[in-house]
Amino acid sequence: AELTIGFSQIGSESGWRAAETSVSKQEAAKRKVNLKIADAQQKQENQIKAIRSFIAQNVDAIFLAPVVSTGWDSVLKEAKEAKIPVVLLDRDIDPSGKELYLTAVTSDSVHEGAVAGDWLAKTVGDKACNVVELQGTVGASVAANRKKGFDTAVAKHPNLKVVRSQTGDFTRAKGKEVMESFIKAEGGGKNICAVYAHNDDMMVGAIQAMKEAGLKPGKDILTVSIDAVPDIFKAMVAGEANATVELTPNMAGPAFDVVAAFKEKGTVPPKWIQTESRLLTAADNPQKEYDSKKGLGY
Amino acid sequence: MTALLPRRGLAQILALIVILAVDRVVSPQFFDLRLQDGRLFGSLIDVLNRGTPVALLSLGMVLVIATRGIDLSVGAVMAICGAIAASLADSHGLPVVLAAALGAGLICGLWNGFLVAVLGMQPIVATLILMVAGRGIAQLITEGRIVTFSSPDLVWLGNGSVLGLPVPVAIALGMLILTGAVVRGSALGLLIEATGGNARASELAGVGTRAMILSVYVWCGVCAALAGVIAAADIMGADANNAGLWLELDAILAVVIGGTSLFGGRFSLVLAVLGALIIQTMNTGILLSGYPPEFNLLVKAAVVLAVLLLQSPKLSGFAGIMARLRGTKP
Amino acid sequence: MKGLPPVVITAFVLVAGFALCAVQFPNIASTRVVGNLLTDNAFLGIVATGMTFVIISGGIDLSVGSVIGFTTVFVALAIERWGVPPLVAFVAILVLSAGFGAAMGAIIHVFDLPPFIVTLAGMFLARGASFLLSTESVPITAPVYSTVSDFALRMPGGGRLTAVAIIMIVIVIGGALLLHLTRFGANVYALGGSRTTASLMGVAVGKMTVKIYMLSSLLAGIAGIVFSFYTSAGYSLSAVGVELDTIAAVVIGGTLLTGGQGSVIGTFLGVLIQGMIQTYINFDGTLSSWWTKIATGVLLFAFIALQQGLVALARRPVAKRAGAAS
Amino acid sequence: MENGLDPAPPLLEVRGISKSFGAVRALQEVDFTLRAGEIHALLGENGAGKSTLIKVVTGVFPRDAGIVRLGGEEVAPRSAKAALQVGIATVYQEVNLLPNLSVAQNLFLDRQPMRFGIVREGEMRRRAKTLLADFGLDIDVAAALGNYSVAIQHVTAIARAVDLSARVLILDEPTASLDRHEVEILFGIMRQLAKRGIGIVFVSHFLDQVYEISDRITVLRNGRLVGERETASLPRLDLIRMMLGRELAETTSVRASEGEHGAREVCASFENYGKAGYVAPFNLELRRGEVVGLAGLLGSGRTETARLVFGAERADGGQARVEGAPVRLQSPRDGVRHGFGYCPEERKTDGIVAELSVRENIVLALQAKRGLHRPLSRREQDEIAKRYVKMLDIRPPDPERPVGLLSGGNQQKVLLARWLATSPRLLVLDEPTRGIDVGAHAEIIRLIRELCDDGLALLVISSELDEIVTYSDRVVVLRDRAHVEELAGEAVDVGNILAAIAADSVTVALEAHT
Ligand SMILES: Nc1ncnc2c1ncn2[C@@H]1O[C@H](COP(=O)(O)OP(=O)(O)OP(=O)(O)O)[C@@H](O)[C@H]1O
Ligand SMILES: Nc1ncnc2c1ncn2[C@@H]1O[C@H](COP(=O)(O)OP(=O)(O)OP(=O)(O)O)[C@@H](O)[C@H]1O
Ligand SMILES: [Mg+2]
Ligand SMILES: [Mg+2]
Repeated sequence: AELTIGFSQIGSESGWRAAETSVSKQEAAKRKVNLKIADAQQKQENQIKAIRSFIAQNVDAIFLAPVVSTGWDSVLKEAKEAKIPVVLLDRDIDPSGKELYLTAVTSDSVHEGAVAGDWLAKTVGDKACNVVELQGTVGASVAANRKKGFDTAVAKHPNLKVVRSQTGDFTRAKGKEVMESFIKAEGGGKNICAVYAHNDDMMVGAIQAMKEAGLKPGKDILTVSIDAVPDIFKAMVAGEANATVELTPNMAGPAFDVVAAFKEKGTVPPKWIQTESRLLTAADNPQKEYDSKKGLGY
Repeated sequence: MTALLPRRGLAQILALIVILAVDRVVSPQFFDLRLQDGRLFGSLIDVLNRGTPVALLSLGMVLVIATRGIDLSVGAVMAICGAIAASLADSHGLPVVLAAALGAGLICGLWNGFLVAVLGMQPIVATLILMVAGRGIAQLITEGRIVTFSSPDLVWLGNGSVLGLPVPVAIALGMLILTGAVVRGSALGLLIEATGGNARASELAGVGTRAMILSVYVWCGVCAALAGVIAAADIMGADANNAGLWLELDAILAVVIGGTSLFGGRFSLVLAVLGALIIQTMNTGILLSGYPPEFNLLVKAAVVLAVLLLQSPKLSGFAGIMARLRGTKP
Repeated sequence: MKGLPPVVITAFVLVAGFALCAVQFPNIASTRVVGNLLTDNAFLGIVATGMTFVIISGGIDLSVGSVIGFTTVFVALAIERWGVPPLVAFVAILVLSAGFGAAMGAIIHVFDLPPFIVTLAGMFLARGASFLLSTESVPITAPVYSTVSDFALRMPGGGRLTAVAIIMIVIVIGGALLLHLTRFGANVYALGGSRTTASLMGVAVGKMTVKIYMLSSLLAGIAGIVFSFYTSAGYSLSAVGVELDTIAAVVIGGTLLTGGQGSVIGTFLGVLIQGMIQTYINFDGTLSSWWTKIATGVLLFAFIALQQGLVALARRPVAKRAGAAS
Repeated sequence: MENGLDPAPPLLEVRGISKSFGAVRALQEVDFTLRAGEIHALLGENGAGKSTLIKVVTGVFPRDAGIVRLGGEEVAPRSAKAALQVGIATVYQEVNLLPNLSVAQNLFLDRQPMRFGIVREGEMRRRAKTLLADFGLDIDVAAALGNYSVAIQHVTAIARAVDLSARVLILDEPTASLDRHEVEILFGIMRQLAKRGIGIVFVSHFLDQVYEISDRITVLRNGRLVGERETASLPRLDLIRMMLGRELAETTSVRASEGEHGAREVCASFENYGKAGYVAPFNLELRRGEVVGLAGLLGSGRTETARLVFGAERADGGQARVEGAPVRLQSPRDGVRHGFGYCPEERKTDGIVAELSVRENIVLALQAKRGLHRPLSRREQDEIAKRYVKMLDIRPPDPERPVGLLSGGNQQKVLLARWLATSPRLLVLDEPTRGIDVGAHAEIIRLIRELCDDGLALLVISSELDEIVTYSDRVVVLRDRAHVEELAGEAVDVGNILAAIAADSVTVALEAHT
């Protein structure tokens, strides 16, 4: 029978998120799944409400992209009582809730940060290098994890030093504004050797700021960021960006397969299906990446 | 001495100076300016440039507040108009793009004005409707993506420069002068102040209070549209999800710091813009300071309170100093 | 004889809306959904009760969302990290939040500053303070929490009347009694009528202002505790933007933002109307992020317009008879 | 205490009170003495400082200097509440109650009967009813006060203060919006209270009332004490001289002579004009150079007639004509466009824009009439403002002062100036002399006459029949929201008007409009 799946999506705060939503729809259409998406507008309380109403509608499975890692126990218990399997997408929840969901299809955001850090360390070599960091939204777990991963990776290299770190709220405009002030504060940018941004959007803004200050991003200042949205490849093609770590928007696809298998054959999947965090640099044919991504709804 | 000092606005100017001084302390190169590719470059220019959207919003907002209203939808209107501009930028000329974006802002303003002036809804809920739905409309236009463009004309609006000044700053200055000319050059200013001061009495004196209210919301919409276009031009893309997010609060804050009462009546355009600059000077200072971002909001709260206390009629000490400077007894 | 009071009309609008939704999605007409409505909006109902007092007195409190956020973080840290017994943590945070409200009220009164801005600064302050405490979300594992969040009265038809829902209902009723039956309540309306006049009539305006903001923050603190029950966690970004939902609920409930008029029951209905709009959108489930926003706005408009139209209709014959009524 | 011979100190003793607002010295070393059981009139021109004195004594304004003794003991209340607590109850000028609360709540605000922390609503209503019954009011006390006319609101305010007054009762222009009947009731109650030993301060611009009720008089001028006298031994002309500091030209009947009457052309006319449930259809002709007075009890529909004529309220039937041509009056703007002007009776809520300056308030209607695109230059505004400040003797003569800071009487003059500046063809004045001092009163009446001579048509509402008779060429009498009689020429006298008002009902109770 046709499956009905409820998907409690966080909202639409970035291009990546929009892509995840639209890829989920495409994947659902491919598999003839009836996907109900409830958009939570960034609020946990809305997500809880949405899950409750999915339960009330007796859907076959619930996908949850949790806005925050805690606070799901009671609502997921309700889902469990109603015998509705839950799959986490994109973000994990607190370990205490392990029993309450079927599986999590996520990337490891600490690992993402580490990949970015390792790339930078490798690229810079032994040179002393002052790094500035554009953080994500204060309080967002992804931001904290990407910071943590990066920090751990560069901690092994004393020549790398994060000299400034400020939030750019994951947005282009703030990324640009913050980068402008970093440049001013660091001797017109001369003291900066690399920028690390928690997402590509902020980096795209930062690249503009560097250009306007007469600097050459990608050459004078190295860039590394995370997500792999199409626009960062455009910048790579132009030689203005160096590296990005991919976060695939296709988390629903594997999740659909897992649910289908579970429903039909009772196959219990592993607790964590980790998506790959690919490092993509200017050497990886950015034009091709750009072309393949631009239709995905970013 | 007395003639040199403005009757109002001393507190604001003083606040700005103090914050500038603090900025200089946290960032020694704060006042450095140099010419870079034919445009001025430095933190002060950043303050002006980054302050532009809120300054533009506050130009419309101050008029709305003068009529005892409030417009929560300006952030959403920014997003809508930025999205429209970005989607048209690469296929149409700048005049068409601007006309479409500003036209959309005008329609948004008309809608708000209609709800408030004609249906008699309370401004805060009336504009809350567009605040919620408007961002949805903007996202509908961009389908949640960041719509980028490369039209050099539009990009120039965000990143170009005239006479060394960034174009946005020039536009904001132009709008300030234009708004000032329209409002103070005609009877609009007086009639708006009368409407805000006492709508019933003004109506009985023959003032078309509805038309006044409608027109201020329309103007507010247009200002927001312009701010939206500039914000989009700045990052060469329309980010419907985040453009103008929470800027309505900054705009209201700017107006109040500029000394206009939320209960309507007397207003000052220049001081509202000064309010926007005070906020941005503080924001830029925070970014330059190098403190961890967890402190941003605390600093903001402290500064806002301090600036307001400076203006409080009850702080007789300061009021006394101001009065003495002006040569009158407190 | 008076015309239909606005509260009755709001109630009618709610019931009519519910019926319409139920026609489209029969599942909605169940005690389960009603129970969810109460549970999910419990914290909103509690803050909105406090906000009603503030708005009737002619003020506004933008800090409530941040106070909720701060409360959840504080409670979580106190219980999980500092080893404070939950009850003590609750008392501490309630004292803290009441003090915070009192301070805002005092600043508003003493320095004669607009509440909008003072509480905006309060909003920054409380949110900033919760960032300082912890930027990551802290799960709460104390046994009280699972007891409370598992507690529920079964309603016929499978619905659950949860503990948080019960707390909300008690607070709404208590708030209504306080507002409508006590001297304090009468003074709240008096302040909303005119601060100067109230003061000339002998109302201690300063004390009242302090108490009103204290009440609002206190209820925001309780809402924060309820929110922490609801999510079993503390998180510095929780309840962002709740102040606007709250204000909308209060206003939909028929309270005038200019002060002087309104009721707690109306606010409660306003909360439910907002909850219903969301339930409807969730049941529909085909809406993208943007259509969700647009639909929320359109439904908000529809409800308010319908309500205003009905109120105007109900008023008309009265106005005719009375002529002089303003 | 300084007088060792007098054993009982005066009830209220005010010594050397001074108060300045910025540069304005509102009170300078004023003394005032109130004895127990007396009714003491506090008199003076508009802006003399009466209300300020009251507010300083009751702690609403902090004082710059001076002391207040109550029963020989020094008191320094810092708020109205504190004054109440030491036994001083006050009705401040302008209605100072809360329109959004019920009548009962207004009467018992902050002192409601309680049980277990809960207001005893029923008990409170019962007490409110008894309290108001003393004033001859039988209204629904559960309804919001704002539903009632100003008069009822004022009576409620007085009733509250009377009920609160333990030792001193201060009434600042309590009779300004009352008619005779209610004034009688109020005076009766004041006498009773005085008999019980309560001291009463009474402010009024109606000298008749002052002579009728007061025992002693204190006069202020320009913030200074002029003197204190026994009422009985102070001739009226002397009193006026004390208040004004000069003689007052006597104004008797200034009505135009009968002969011109027929010749006057009709400037505006209303046929079968009315609005259901508001005011019954009426016919009214207003002619150039003629004053038509509207007389009637409170709530008889005078204000309603005025609002219809001006266009502030839409008629649902009938035809209005201006200079013979049919016009539609849908809004005040229409009225203004056709050259009408309207000074509303409630100047605080419907008249002034408190925050704006005298200049801006004066030019407001003219500017609205000219439209947005033809702004008055600052010079023109200054000229207009200066002209009217001088012509109407607005004090202080500072056009840049916010109107809200002017005394009540001066605010009224600003309103008048606002409409005169538009050179109207028809001016509707609703209680134009309410709260205006004798000097200004005479001037306004003279002005009304002058305007008339210049060809203006006037429709004037006043509760003072003497005044109406003084200037009206015709008087329309209203009762129960209908025009019942029109008197012209010789027939215009107080007796005829009273007869028409009272025609069939013996007791016209004040109607409650809920
Ligand atoms: N709050 C205030 N701020 C500044 N000036 C004031 C204030 N209140 C009163 N004044 C000024 O003080 C003077 C005295 O005013 P006051 O109201 O006491 O007069 P009054 O005798 O009561 O007049 P009226 O008979 O018109 O009521 C006036 O010049 C007035 O403009
Ligand atoms: N539609 C209206 N809008 C606002 N105020 C109104 C309206 N109609 C009447 N009023 C006010 O309500 C009050 C009640 O008027 P009332 O019925 O006492 O008539 P009146 O004969 O004019 O009495 P008064 O002697 O007080 O002038 C008036 O002061 C009037 O200004
Ligand atoms: Mg007075
Ligand atoms: Mg009247």
